[in-house]
Amino acid sequence: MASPLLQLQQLAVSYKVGRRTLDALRDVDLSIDAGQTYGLVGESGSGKSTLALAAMRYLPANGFIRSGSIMFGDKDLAKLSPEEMRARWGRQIGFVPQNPATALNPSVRVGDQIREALRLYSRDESDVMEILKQMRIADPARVARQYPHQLSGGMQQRMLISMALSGNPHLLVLDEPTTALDVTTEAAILDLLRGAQQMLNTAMLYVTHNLGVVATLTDRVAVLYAGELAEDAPTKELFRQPLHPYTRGLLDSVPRLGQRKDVNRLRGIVGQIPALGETIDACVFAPRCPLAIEICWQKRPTLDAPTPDRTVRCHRWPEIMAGDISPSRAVEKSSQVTKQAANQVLQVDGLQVAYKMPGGTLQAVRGVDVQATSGRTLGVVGESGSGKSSLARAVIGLVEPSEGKIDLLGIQLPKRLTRRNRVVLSHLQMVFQNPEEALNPHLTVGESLSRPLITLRGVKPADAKAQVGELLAAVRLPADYADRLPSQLSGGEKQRVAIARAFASQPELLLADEPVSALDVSVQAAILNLLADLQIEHQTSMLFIAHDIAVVGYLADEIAVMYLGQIMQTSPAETIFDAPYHPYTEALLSSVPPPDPFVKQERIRLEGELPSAVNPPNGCPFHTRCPRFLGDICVEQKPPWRETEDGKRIFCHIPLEDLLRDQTDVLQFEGAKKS
Amino acid sequence: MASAATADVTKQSAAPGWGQRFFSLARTLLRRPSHALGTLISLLFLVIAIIGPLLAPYGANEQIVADARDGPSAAHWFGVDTLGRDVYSRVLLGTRDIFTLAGIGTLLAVLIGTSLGLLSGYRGGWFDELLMRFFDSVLALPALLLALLLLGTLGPSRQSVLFVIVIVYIPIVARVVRSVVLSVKTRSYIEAARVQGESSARILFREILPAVLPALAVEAALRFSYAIFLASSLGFLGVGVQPPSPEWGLMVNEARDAVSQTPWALYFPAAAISLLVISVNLLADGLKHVFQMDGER
Amino acid sequence: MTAYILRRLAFLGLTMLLTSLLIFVITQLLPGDVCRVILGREVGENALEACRLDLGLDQPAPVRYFTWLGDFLTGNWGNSYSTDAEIRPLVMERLGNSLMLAGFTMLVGVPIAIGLGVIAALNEGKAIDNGISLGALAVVGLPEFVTGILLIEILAFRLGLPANSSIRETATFAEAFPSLILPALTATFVLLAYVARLTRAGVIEELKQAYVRTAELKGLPRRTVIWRHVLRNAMLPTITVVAISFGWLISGLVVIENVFNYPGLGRLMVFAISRRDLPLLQAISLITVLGFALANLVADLLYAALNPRIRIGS
Amino acid sequence: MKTIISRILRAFFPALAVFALLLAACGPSPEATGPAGEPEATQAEPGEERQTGGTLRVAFQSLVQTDPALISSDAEVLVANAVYDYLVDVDPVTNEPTPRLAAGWDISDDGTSYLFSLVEGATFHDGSPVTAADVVWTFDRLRNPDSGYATVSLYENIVSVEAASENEVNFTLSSPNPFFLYDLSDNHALIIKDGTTDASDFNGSGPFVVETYSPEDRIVLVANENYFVEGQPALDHVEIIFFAEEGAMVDALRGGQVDLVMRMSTPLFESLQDVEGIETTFASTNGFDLIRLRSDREPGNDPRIIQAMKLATDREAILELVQQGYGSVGNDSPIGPLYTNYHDPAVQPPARDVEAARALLAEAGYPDGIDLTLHTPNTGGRPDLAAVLQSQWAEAGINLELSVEPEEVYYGDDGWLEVDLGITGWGSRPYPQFYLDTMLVTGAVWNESHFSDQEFDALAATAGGSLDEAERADAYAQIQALLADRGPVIIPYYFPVFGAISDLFTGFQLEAFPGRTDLHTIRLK
Repeated sequence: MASPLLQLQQLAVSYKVGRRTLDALRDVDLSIDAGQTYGLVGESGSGKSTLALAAMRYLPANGFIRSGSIMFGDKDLAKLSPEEMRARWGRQIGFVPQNPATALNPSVRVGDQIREALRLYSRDESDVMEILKQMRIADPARVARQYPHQLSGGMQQRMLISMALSGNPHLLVLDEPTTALDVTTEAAILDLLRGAQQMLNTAMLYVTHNLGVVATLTDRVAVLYAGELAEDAPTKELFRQPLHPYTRGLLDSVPRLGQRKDVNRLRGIVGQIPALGETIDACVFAPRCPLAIEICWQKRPTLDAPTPDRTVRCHRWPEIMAGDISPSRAVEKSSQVTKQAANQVLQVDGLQVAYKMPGGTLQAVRGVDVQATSGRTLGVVGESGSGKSSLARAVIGLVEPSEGKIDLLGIQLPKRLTRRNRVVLSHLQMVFQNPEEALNPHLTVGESLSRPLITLRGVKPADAKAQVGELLAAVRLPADYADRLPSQLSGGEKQRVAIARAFASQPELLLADEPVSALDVSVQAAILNLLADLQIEHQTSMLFIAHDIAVVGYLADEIAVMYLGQIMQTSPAETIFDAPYHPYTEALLSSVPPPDPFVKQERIRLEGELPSAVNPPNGCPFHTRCPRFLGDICVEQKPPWRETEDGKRIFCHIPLEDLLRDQTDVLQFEGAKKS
Repeated sequence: MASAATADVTKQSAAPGWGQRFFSLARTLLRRPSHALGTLISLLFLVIAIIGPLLAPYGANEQIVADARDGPSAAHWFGVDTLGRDVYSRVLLGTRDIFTLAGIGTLLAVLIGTSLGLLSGYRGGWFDELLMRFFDSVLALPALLLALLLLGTLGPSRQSVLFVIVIVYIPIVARVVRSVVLSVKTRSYIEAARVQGESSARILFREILPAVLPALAVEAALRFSYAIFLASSLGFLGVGVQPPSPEWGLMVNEARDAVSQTPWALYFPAAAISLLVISVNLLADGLKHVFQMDGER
Repeated sequence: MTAYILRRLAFLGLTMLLTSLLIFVITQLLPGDVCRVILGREVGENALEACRLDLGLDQPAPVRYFTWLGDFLTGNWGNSYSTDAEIRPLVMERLGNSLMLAGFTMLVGVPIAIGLGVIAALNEGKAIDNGISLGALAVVGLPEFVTGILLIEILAFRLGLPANSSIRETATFAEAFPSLILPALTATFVLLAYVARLTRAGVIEELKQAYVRTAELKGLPRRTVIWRHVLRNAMLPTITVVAISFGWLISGLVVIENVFNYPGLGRLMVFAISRRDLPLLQAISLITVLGFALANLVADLLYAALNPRIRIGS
Repeated sequence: MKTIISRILRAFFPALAVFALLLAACGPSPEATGPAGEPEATQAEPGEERQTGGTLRVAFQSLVQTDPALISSDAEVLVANAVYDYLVDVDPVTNEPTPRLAAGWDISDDGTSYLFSLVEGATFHDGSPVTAADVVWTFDRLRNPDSGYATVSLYENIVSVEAASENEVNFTLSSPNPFFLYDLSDNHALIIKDGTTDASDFNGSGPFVVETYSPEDRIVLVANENYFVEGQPALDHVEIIFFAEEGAMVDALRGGQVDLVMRMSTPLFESLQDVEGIETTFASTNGFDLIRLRSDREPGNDPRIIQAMKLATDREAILELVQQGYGSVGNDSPIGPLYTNYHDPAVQPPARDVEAARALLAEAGYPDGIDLTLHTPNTGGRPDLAAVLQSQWAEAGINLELSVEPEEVYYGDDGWLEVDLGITGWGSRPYPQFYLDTMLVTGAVWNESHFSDQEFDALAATAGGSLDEAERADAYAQIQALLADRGPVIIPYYFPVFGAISDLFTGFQLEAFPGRTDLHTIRLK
């Protein structure tokens, strides 16, 4: 076997913060072969970005390599001069960054930015068109003349990839390149990378937190935890039998497509990742590990090789490998309350939301009807720009709808928030997306929680304190958290407090706007379960908004798919993955990378860009990109609602029989894994 | 990753009290020598402003005929001016003048500007539009021009200078506050407060105001340093505080004719202005650092 | 872009209108009866009446405001009360002088300031940065009148540079040049510190941007990264800073012109105030404001022209 | 309604108006030093071009008025004196009236008729000759009661001005006036062309012609090639550059951007003492700053209050601090040592006695001291004087609050005539009578102290009307004694005026009223 392309040996990287030296990576061994696609997964704070940058010897000013080596070919990058590194960047190691919107120079045309690279690598500048065509850009000449802000996120990322590939590097380092993108765009980018990899035989170090991407793209995966390599294995082996409890925990945290809260609970991982510099001289995962035994707390495990091509850093891998113990956490028993008769809580009719903009009126929601019933969850799924958040904000009253009617418990709500009385306010509460913004950083948790008690429930301030304790307990937080400031809480804890606050007024309807999208998967699972439990307990109706169809599928009872301000399809959660679908749902499902390398997936890709909501298409809003475009009827006429036997409603001109004939289930599970 | 590396790594079990938070901020402020120096000198001047009369060996207008025009000596550290007044005493006593003018002026401007900025930013709509257009038109006048116009109307006096500082700085403070409010009011916790039916007053003062305070502290320090400048420039132009007040700008103006005779009477108050302005600027820099607003302009 | 320019122009017009109203109100509040000021206290009621009629003071304030504004816009600025001279040529000549001083200052000061700011930023935290930053801060603390007096003491009397900057109307720039040196130097000091500090902050901010990493990791030489990528973007806000400092210079020049007896708009303004010369004062104020506003407009347009995010909407 | 002139003057420059109106001619300046030499140097060869040339750059305040009838400030008078001619001038050295446009004069025995003959060859800048008609026009304009000019009251006793011939003018007075020739030399009495109503076109007959005038910046004069005095002016160009501040003027002088500065503060004058290339000069004057207390109402209607103030004042210290010793100590009367014929050095106000002052105050009903506001304009040494008084009087229990106002505001709003306690600056005058008539006699125009004393009024009338020199001198002596004893004013000092000129020039003779300094006698060395 030829020597690896990149080999990290006992690599340790630290940051200097003030007078302290904080270890970001410890003793990382890793090697990538030429042409290999290597996935690097981990939650935030695991050190994966540091590893990506260290592999290129490009660390922030306060970061430095403490020990170990970075062998690239026969050179140790850790020992090269800045000039020698500069000569390798671009030519031998390419880089694709995380956020394409800020990674391009905003005041230089993208074509010029690529040409600059070509010139540097002594290539012909006219290759630009060729390169852009390889990126499957329809009109390369026009795109090359544009500035970054004129391009969509997907196009921007294409530019960065073409730039990174223009030097024909042996290794491409990608740092979460699709995290900021919508799934349909992500799918296209992943296709591109696959194609480029095959054509150029470039090795890739692909850093991501998304197990789905890893499962579908990579040959081999390394799992990083708290700066240490937990496990490293060929992708399929890792998914088939993870040897490290952390890997197992990660896999158990991610809802698989079709997984449901009431059938198969997500397990998640308790606790949280240690902060930088907080590591113990033992197994770093011991505090969260369901299998931790005495030795785990005393001795740091060594990096062992159970088989020639995988490594793991765990004391108990032999037992796990042998199947003697299961690293899966025991499932919390959900508090099953007998289901009461569902009565309708929310009825939205013909809702329209528009925002005045300098260039015209942005029509965010264009006539949406939805219903929500007590004790049940309506999931709304859609990509950015679909209007799903505006829908929630209009219902709660944070934006005033321009048209439409919102009834709560059969009573029409005033559109303006200030016109709604306390009773209405207490019936409607919301959990927001960003836990960092969810709580006022200047108020203690107790203060934040006592406010709705006082304002909406009329609790006397003196009595509020006791009830705050109950609220905290309900979201599984200790009572002494009441005295903490938000800065002393982790993201998941903040979101728990936000949920407690929303439930404080005992609302009839809870709106949850992407409540878990900013959280790490291990935390996400716990929050989703918490929401499910509280809902059952209070028989609250919930409007759950998310971009992740797997998450929605897990939590919701009904699912509405939105596109460009309109609902394309509604269906019971159980049947969302079964044909027939609305063509958009079909494309969406075929774009989501399943966190399971054994799943086979139809490949349907959307062409073109999302139309502007200022000037949305007539007829069917999806007609400009629809892979099953029928013809003029789609352009000219609003589609009818078609109802299927399994309870779906599909907003499409294509007759159901045609859909049933042409569509098969997008996801095919190997064996009978579908639960 | 760099941001992760600088993240707060200490998680305490209970919320620190205000006193504790103040001391932790103060520690950060004093960590860099330049910030510490600026803070300490500013504080020193503040102390002098308060207890100056106790320290000054002579009165502000006390004339020692025999020593008139004497240079710095043990008896008169900063020398004596042409009217036989002890420059050291005058500089000490003038500190109070500057602090009452620039300090109280800034304080009032900050109070009023903050209220207007909060209201304008939070309410939005026609009120915001109207106020901002009005402030735009005020800010279209360079500060000194506006000051001169107003002083022409009001006549030169201590109160006029105070008024001018307040008027000139209200729009600036209000704008800073408003911009912070605009960025804060869309945060989830404010929206959460709204959907919980909190009153506007509580949202403004309990929820938004704390977020404005860091920017306000920095802005107040900067405004203070500019106010010192403005007050002393007006004094220098002879349209500000009137003699025989020991206001530093006025002292420079008065000593200007006699610069070759009694240069100390000019250079000491000039140095005092510079020292105070530089110190306050350093303090502002330090505050920016403390509140992690380093990159902002 | 056209829409942008039109919007900016409309905005400028609105601001100017409001500001002119403000100036009008303030000047109308100046103490004393204008006619008393012109004619003195011993004049009879008849003469006062005639004077008021003549000046249109019998009209209600809004009418007077619009008359005044209309006259101003049509170039009829009237005569100064105190010198009886025609205001427009007087103000225009002084404006020219002030602009010459401001322009010269910016020509010299801005490139140096930007240079220092960039050097400091690129060496952030090092000795050279600390030196520049501290030096800038020290200069920030010096009021213009102190700098001016010091420069006169040090340079004028020792090196023989003109301490008085009175220049002849007919003087060419070459003739006027020596007189400009000291006031321009004084103004430069102030400007230098201000612009250098802001440039430094801008460049440091820009250096943190993700696209810089992209450029570096392309393997571009450091020089190219700085010039083609960092400075190109860092200079955008600097343009605004420079324009703002132009307005700021107008303020600063009042003091400097008085220290150096430079026949500019600022000196004329102090003169007009001390003489209660309302029409002159109004004209100067409006012109100053207009200049200030135009500088800001130019900066905005330049910023927009250089910044594709504004020039070409997405 | 009095005079337009004083309206306008006082509206804009009240202090200067006071300064100027009180001045009819130059005060005597026996102590004057400087490179005066022979100002009348006329070595020019007959019929030849003037052999000297050069440009003199003068730093001065800016002009406001250019019509001779309206001028008041030093700068305005300086320009007018260079562009126009007086009929009669006053010799700066002897303080005697001397001819200018008048070649000579005859006075009738009863002192009511004056016949002037005009010099040969004098022409206006437009080329027309100066005739008797121009003189008649000039004085009729100045004394026209409808004009409102400041000179109307001055020339009240002129019955008629008539042209006796082309070259002769006759003035007829209603009563004898011992100071009439001085009155004719009043700052405003510059001869303008017959028919001129708006004298802003600078069409004088004087030694210099206005080349360009840019308001608030400078005025450029060129030599009048046809000036009737041979060899004058000696300079080719005079450029008067306007400054707002004296400090800037002196900076410019030191920096070589101007050649002549004629009004500066004492510290500035001191700063020029050892500067190479600059010659300094000063002239004693009868100008003074006075502190006056209104005597017609509380608390000044009790004479013990002003007495206490006099006792609390240390005049020597004031002269030392405010004037740095330049000038002379005042004796509370406007008749200063410059009027050698009239000043009585024996008259002295009471020496400083703080205890006596306290006792007087207590007697007057202020045992714990008295609180007063002292109003002062913000110009000259007056704020300094106020500051020093505040400190001195505090020891005697007179606690002053200072109100320093811009000169324009203080004099403009008539505040100076209204307030109880104020400081006023009075300019130097060639003879003392006007101080009495305008400041102190009952009902005088600027009787700021509202003083009314029959004995004083009688003495003042005697001094102003008598043609008998001895009788006048006696009356003035009594007046000084009276004022030192019970006058409503404190005059702590008489100030000098200062001048400085580049040593490239000679022939500079600084006048007590600096504006009356002749530029046409200055020449390059």
